[in-house]
Amino acid sequence: MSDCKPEEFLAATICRLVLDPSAPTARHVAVGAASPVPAAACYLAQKLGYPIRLSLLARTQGNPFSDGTRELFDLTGQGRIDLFFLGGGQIDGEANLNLVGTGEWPGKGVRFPGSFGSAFMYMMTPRIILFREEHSPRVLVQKVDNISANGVSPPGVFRRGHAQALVTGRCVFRFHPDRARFSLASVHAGETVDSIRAATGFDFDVDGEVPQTPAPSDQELALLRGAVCDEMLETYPDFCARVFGRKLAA
Amino acid sequence: MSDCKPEEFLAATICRLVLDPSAPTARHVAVGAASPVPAAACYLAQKLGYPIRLSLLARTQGNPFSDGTRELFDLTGQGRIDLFFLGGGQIDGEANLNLVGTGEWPGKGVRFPGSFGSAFMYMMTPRIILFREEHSPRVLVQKVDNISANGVSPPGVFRRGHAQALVTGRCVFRFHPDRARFSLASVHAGETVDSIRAATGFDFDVDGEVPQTPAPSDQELALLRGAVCDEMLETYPDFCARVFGRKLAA
Amino acid sequence: MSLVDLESLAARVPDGSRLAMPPDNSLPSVALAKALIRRGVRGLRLVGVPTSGFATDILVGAGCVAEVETSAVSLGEAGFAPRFSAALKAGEIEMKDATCPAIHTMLQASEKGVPFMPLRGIIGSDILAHRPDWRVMDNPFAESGDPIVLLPALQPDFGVFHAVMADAKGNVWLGRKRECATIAHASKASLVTVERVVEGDFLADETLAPGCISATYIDGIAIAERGARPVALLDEYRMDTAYISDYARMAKSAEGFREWLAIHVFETRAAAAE
Amino acid sequence: MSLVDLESLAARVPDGSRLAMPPDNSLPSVALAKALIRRGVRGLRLVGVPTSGFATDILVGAGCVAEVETSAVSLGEAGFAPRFSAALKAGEIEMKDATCPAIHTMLQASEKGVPFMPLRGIIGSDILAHRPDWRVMDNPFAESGDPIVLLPALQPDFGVFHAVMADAKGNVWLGRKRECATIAHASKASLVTVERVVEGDFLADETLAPGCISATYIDGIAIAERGARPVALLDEYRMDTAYISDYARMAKSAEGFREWLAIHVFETRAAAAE
Repeated sequence: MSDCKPEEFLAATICRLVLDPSAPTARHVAVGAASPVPAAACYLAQKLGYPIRLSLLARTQGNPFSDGTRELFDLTGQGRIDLFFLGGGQIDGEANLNLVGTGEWPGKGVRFPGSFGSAFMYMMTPRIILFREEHSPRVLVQKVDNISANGVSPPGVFRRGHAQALVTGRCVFRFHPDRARFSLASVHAGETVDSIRAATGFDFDVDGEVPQTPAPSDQELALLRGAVCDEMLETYPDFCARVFGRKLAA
Repeated sequence: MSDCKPEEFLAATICRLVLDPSAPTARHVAVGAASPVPAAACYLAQKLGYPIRLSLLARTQGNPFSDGTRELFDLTGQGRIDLFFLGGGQIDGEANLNLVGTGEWPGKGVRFPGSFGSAFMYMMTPRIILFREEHSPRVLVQKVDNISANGVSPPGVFRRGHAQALVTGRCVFRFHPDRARFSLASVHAGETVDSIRAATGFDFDVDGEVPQTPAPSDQELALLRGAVCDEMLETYPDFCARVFGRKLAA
Repeated sequence: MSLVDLESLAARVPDGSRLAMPPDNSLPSVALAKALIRRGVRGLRLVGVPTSGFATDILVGAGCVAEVETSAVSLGEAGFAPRFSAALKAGEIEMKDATCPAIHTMLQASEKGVPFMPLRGIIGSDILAHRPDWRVMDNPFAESGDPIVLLPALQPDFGVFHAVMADAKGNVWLGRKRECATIAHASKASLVTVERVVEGDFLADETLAPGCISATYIDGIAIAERGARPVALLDEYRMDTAYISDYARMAKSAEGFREWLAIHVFETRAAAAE
Repeated sequence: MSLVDLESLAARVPDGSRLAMPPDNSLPSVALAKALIRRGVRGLRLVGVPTSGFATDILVGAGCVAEVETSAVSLGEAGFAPRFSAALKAGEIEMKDATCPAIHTMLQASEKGVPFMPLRGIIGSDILAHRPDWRVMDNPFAESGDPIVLLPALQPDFGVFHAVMADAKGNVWLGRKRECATIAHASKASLVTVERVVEGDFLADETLAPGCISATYIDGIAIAERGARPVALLDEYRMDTAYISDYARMAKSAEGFREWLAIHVFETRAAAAE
């Protein structure tokens, strides 16, 4: 498995979270623009035989929606999207996301692009998987400078769900909305609890022995490089070229 | 003019109200389903050279809207519809309309089809022309049994306009929202103030000498039977056959 | 893609379901209404979007309906809806009168996942007085008092309509009749009849996509040729005015309606099964 | 049908106007944005529906913009929007951050002619804390406390977008990009560039009508071939990623951006006029 690319590893890891039998079934998953790894994870789940409906916002051709860019949010409002992916320029220990920028509002330090639909999607989707490949104290902070979308809500505020997990290039955290804290679920090969602590700006819980994140199986790798790549070639040509070494036929 | 049909007479009469220079200009007029006389009036205004945009809800083919049946109401909400036509199973002296039915709510006496969009359109359109060919104490009542749409609103209630006039088979009434009463504007040939009083269930004002409603001019009649009928043949074949004696070529 | 036969589609509708349907100037599934009569469904709560027509009248006449929520019930040029009027007078159905944009708005609230939406107008109409589920509040964005109606979200159990065609993925195409998209978005499930099923994926076709409703919202499809009849289907076929006039005449009496049912709802089926 | 040339269309936009525009995954009129730069418009208040992209960055860089209301500004794969970021840091523009469905909702309120609309979510986000024009109220339909955000209607002065084609009646067709229809419905006026003008009436064609915006909403049309470029136009042409990367590189500095402007906004025009 030494030739497994980080993106393949992360896609397989996310796929397992998507299929987590302890979580409510993900029948319809939406994947935002510029998210090839989550997209690969969902295609992998499909190719493993799970009947997941997948709506890729990045697709300009064969786009899944016919009611404009509003439809994803309406669909989510209706409760028809079971799982969505979010990231953040900063993510803190209470799972708050900052997509606006650092420093004073509205990002007088480093301005990030903006909140997109996060302030809505985070609260209206039953399950959210957070994904940010960079795992550093710069990104995973004790407290975000600005909250684009909040990790937990006070009682009485309508909210369908929370972060299920945070996947980074170093580990998988589980989120516990009851105590608004992450716990370390698994560390990727080469990492330890201490190396994770050193790379993480926020406090997190460690409950007993922390396992290593399993590598993709041969079947998973074969599917990623074959059937998953086939699906993604048109929408993510650069990603497919870089990760799977394949190009769209002219 | 003895061969002028009642529908032609009424269409020309309504056309003059549409073009009334004392009223705000009607740039966009909508005409509900099953309203061939108002439709003919609006086409006549167009053929007389006035640049009126006309949206006919009755058209199943070449329907003016592309956002479903909601679009007329949205368009009106936006303030883009200047003039609309309404009628009623009962109309009373305060210009209240009853399209629901007689007797106890919801029409335990005679049930009419229902209010359609009247409770919204009557308040959100700057100008409404009321049209009901039957002029009898049964239809023009002192007080409607049920209010589908109210003729006037208390101060503070958002309302863009009121009835401009009520056109019947016997006369034209003007409506005065300030005093919530009709006045007799003109009587059709053969009618008098007394004959109108006898046929009307509500009290109305008579200010001085009441003129006779002018008959259509030769030009108006020629346009109605020619260019207006051409426009209407497809949408109102029965009306065109009956009134103009013309049928759609097979 | 969940293609079933028409009778199986009707079998999915439990007694007491709330069904949203477009009227005769849109795309009602008259075929499914007839199948529901054959299945003997009871206690339906019909929502006319935004009004009701032929399909509602036959369902009411056949005793399938407990409640009608709509802005009008009419057979258009053929006049008042006879079985609806008779049932209303006899107290056999509950009537919830609305006004067209209010129906659209209540469905839009469900489409958007919000508990209510405001709408202008209506204040002063007796419709409001008879809708305890509608509220009036002061617009909080106005300087001074500005009463406005708030309408609750309406989520039908089933959206029911007829479309021109379905594709291999279970998407349906019905052109500009976008009220059917709102019905599908707002309803828990949608059951659709179509003229035909074709290959391909409408959503991958830039010309067809805008008039398409995604399979995401569609829970069952049955082929029913001329399934809107006697109502028109876009440019595919026109309204059969003779059929409707004939119905309006026969349905004036309960006996006439039963005769009509025997010929047009039950016999057709028997004949087709031979 | 109001067909004018591109520069005349730009001339209709007074300084200080509020303009609603779709981002790079929809149908921005980059051609009109460039014409607005050439016209030297100042003080624009841009609304990104629901986010902003290339056209916003060049308008900001050229000093045309006073305010940006949007949910994100990005060049997609080419990274952050360089002139927007620089102007924000320099305090040259006011920023009103929103979240995507809130932008849609504020336009839908205008589309519907209501003063506000509710939206779920947002409570707890700093976006809300920085939007004094947004309110939280208790859902009056709930049994117990249920706070919900109310968003005010947003009515832009102009909707600006690019469509595939216009017909002889002034209707425009842009397929499934229905956010542009909402923009047109919500705005006081809409200015549209198109690839071409064709005969006929899209609204009379059942296949084209669903992807059409009626001339009712369209106040000016100019032909601008490849008018969305470098952004994609449905299946007509793809995104020119090299052009955007080139821009992202040059626009890192104010000098580089001025050079880019000279070549791609002013020179093109001079060349075309020869």
